[in-house]
Amino acid sequence: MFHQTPLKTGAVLLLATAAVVYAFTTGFFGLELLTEVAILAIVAIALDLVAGYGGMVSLCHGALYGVGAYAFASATVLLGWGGGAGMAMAVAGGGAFAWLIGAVSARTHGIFFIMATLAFGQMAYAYFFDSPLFGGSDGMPGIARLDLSGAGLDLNDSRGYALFCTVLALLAYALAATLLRSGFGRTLVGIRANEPRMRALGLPVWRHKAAAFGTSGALAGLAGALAAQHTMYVSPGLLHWTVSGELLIMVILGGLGTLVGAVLGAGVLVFVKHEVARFTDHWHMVVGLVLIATVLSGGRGIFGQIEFLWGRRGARRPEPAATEGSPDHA
Amino acid sequence: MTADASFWIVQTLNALQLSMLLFLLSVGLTVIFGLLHFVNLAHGSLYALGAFVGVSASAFAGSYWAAFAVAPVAVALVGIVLYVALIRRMRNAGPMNQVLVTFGLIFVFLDLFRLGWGDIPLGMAEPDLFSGRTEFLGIVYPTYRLFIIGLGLVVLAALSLLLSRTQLGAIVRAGVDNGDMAACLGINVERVFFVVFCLGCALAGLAGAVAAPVLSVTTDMGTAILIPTLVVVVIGGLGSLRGAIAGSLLIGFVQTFGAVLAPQAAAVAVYALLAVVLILRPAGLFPARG
Amino acid sequence: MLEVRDLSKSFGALAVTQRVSLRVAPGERRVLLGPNGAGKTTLFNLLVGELAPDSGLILVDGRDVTALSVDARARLGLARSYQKNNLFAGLTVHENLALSAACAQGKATALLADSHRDRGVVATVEEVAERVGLSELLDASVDTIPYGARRRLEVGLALASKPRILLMDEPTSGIGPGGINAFHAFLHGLPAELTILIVEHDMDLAFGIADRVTVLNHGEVVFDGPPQEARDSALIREIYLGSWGAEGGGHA
Amino acid sequence: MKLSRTWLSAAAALMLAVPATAHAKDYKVGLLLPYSGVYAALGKEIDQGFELALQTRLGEMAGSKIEIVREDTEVKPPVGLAKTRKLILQDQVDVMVGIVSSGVLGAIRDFVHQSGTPLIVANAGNDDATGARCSRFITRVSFSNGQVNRPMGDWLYNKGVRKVYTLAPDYAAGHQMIETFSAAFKAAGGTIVGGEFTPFRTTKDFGPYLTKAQSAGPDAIFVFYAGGEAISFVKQYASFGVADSVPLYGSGFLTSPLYVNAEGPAAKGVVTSLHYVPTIESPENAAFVKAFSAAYGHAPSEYAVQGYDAGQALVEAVKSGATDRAALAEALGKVRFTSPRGPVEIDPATNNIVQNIYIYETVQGDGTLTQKILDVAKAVRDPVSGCQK
Repeated sequence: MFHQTPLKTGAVLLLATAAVVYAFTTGFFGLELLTEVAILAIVAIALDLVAGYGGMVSLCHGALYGVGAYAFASATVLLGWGGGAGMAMAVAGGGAFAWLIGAVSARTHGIFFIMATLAFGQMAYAYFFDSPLFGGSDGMPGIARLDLSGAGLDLNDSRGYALFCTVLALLAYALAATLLRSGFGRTLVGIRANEPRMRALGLPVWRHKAAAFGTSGALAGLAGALAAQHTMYVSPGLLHWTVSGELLIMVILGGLGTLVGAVLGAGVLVFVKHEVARFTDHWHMVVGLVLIATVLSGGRGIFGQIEFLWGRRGARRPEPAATEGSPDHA
Repeated sequence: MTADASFWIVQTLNALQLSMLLFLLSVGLTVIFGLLHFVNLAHGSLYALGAFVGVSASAFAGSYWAAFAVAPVAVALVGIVLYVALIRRMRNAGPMNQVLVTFGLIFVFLDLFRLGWGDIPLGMAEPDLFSGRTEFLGIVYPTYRLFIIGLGLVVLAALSLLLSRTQLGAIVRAGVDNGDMAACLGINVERVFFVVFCLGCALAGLAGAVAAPVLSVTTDMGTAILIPTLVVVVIGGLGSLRGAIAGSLLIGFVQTFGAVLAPQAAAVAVYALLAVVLILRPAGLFPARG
Repeated sequence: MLEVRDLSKSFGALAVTQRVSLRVAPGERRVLLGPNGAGKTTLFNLLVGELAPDSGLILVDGRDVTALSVDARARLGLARSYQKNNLFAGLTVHENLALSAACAQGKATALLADSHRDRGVVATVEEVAERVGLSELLDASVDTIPYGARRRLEVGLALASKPRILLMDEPTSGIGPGGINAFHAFLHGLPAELTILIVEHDMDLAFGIADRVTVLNHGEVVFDGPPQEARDSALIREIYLGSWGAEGGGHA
Repeated sequence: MKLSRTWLSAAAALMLAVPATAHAKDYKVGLLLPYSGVYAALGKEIDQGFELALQTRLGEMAGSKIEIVREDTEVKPPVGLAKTRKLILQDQVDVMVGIVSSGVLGAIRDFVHQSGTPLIVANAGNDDATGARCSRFITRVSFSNGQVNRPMGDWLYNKGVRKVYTLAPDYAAGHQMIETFSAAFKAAGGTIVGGEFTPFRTTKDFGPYLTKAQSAGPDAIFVFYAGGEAISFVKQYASFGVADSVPLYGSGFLTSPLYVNAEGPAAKGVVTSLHYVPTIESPENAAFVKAFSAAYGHAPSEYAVQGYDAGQALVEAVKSGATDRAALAEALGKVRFTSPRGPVEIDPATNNIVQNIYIYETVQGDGTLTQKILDVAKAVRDPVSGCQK
């Protein structure tokens, strides 16, 4: 069950402070990385919401993210809408697509759910890859960023945009935390722990799962809109399953079912990758070895391990291990 | 236009050839899934390893058959190392951790291939014995492709015999049906797992060596084949030989005839099929356990 | 209240429920008896919708619910506890009960309010915990509490959804004589208007609590009547002693 | 390769060259290539060619130092754009060189254009990059997808081929290459009897397509495939025996010297067109092949020459006296020099290269396969399709 523990609050505040300090001290490339981390953190939070708390491990969040990016691009470039309407479109698009996937896949579990989401994600990828309307494999250029000059913000400035994305990531965290503390979130955890029992208690489980997946997709769609504005360009590569795979790595690396871990995982993966890439072209191997080491060292992920150690200090009862719960057959 | 009977016979053979390649890969994956409850995403990388080792072996010995012999053995050896170092202790670590570790392995293998064999795609010659084409039923067909079909059928027959007639097979079947029960019967489950894992790896290596003369050998071939193989396994149902062959045939035929009849939809067809199967049969067509 | 007409279910050649008809009045305490394999749990599964019957009807308050899903029937006030503990692993007792209570009180989908701190939910959780004797263990994880406590929580989960019809599948299995006495008291403490169906092996307990007894054998209703009659029935004695006598009518 | 910074100094060469002016301008070059991912081999070739050109012609730059900052695109458009921003904003490079994938080029085009940084494209062939989406800051020294294939239309018709079946991967480059060829072939009087676009980088088995192509009864098959797909395609084409009845033609990447030996005997007799083959007979090419082979241990491919000419174009622009970004962009749009691939110049109307296209056959050489040039289309220039600089 999710608890916004003092440890979590502290970690979030620390991360937010670090992001702001970094934004004012780093160079242009650092700002690119920060923006990337903030955007990926939103998708990772979205993924942790369903995978870590709902037990729905998805391999289509890259596709949801991509759908959001394309929705923003189509709304602003093809339809000529404003940035705000574009963002709304991205949230709606990601949410609607995810709701559909969730509704259809709700009956499947475990590896079958993973594969069902993979199938839908890859279908979306193939669609955008082949669609002349959206530029096919070349993607869509010419995307403008949201105009917040009225509020005194210049998003075309790298620092302004990085901070904007950081704030949205923070809001995404707050939203996810609120949702997980609500009845909706409690029930979601109940479904993960024992889906048949939840049904026997009168919950229309598929509807709840679809709603949760849709919410997650809406968040992913928001991140997609930010990504589209960040690069001012969208391409089908965003939807590819390997993007979903990397998102899953972030969440697990940071600590599945800890929410803060998703943010941490996004940051660690992006920065490790870039740091390693400065020294070798073979950064894949380093990332791979880091992943293996993470699992061998307990499998809780970074923040999961921190919470575990914190809990062992006797301050609090530790969170239940972030593995799939199974019905009690004692 | 000569889209007559011979055209469809050739396309059917194409579909069978693709099915058999998929079968060689997916059967190992599905049995490891079913028996060890282990999600090995690096299975595709083992296939790529088989292809790379095959290229080197055949270049070194000057004969295709060196690849055919060496690749399965080499990949099985790597499988032993993986099993002892990782898989054994990951078996009870939950699917998420397994996914993460084997994802990490994919990355490691990717760069090992780059370091060992470079970035440029490689090729491998067909064996002289099966080069050229064979004429039958009024059609002409590449002999090597017939060899692949034959090999797939031989492996299928051997595995079904192994499963139905031998003690090992009985244990494996019992283990897939109910792992706890097999353990209760005092069977050394650990050793059976080990043998099955190595056999699965050897088959992946064999598939790599067999596919190399038809395809190009590239560093990303393992990741590229992973998804179709997973699709086969999931459509067929985890852990069943019947599921693996049914899934392979289904995907092989859908992909081939999709390419012929509706090329624009070919890219989506396999995923659409997967989605439909999962909606109608959430545990695949032939799930091994109730 | 709850009515079953000609309900049948087979698995292949094995008929597990054969033309079963029942009629349970509001507030009635009905005990289902029968040897192992008589089809009692199957009947429960059919009643709550976890299995679909081959034929026959199930009515709640005169309304045909045969085609309704598990959750839809639960929302009509049908709740069950399981023969094997079926709890929310990894969560606390409070969280377990709150999940059930929130579901019944329409708080399960609240987007902002924490359902587990909701006043109505907390009141139900505390009341149910009191009834099943878990007040001291509310903050303990269900993975760490003793078996007997888990068994009581199993019933508590069903009860927390404030059902109108409560189906309990061997609630006393494995909890020893002390537990059985406590269960007896618990049952007497339940609201009189609650309709209850219990699958029970302990004959003494069964006859002690039942308003009426239904005996199943090989999927068929072989007896339906007041407990005194059941006690005197030669047929029941034969069935029970035939298959259960050797084990002393006990519970595993 | 480690993504290092390289300083190339003319100090040693200075003794022989003209005395330097007091304040020779130093240049910073951002080399943006895939060093990992599927196109890593291409990135490496271009990098090597580029460095060779600078080393060879360093003495001509009047004491200027060139600093190279390398960045890896990973063949991902968002990564490419982030790295572009870094090179332009943070490293403040004077000029950018590289770009293998058209997807990455599409992603960075607007930013490069708005920032006014000159970019020398050393591979990405998307027609639009020097067409509707051209920029006065973007100069392409490699090729355009249309340019490489257009001459084959006439040439095939003149060889007596009347009916052609086409195959290519289903993505932008595949479509552009095939559409340009088809238009030229039809304009010459030929007929396209059919064609298919195969799923990009997921097609492993070309059997179904080859069988279908054969049954359409064409005189020839014209295809575009590159890299691993090219190897698979050529080998499967040979194994089906299609070669006996229907000859194979295509875009020259199909039998690129980079991987033609992986195709083996199956590639023999395949005729394709490309802007460079190592067997071009000219003093420039002889010197280039010799120097490249000596430096890197293998013969150069078309990708190496693209990198080499990107370096040459840069040297020419520097020699013209351009010092800032705008002047460099201006100068790059006008360069002309003799490349290993023959005389080349930049078309001021589009900023695309004007070059010879070689129609060659892959034949057996001493131990390895080699390229026999059959014909040359001189100074092939792209039409100005929608480019307003």
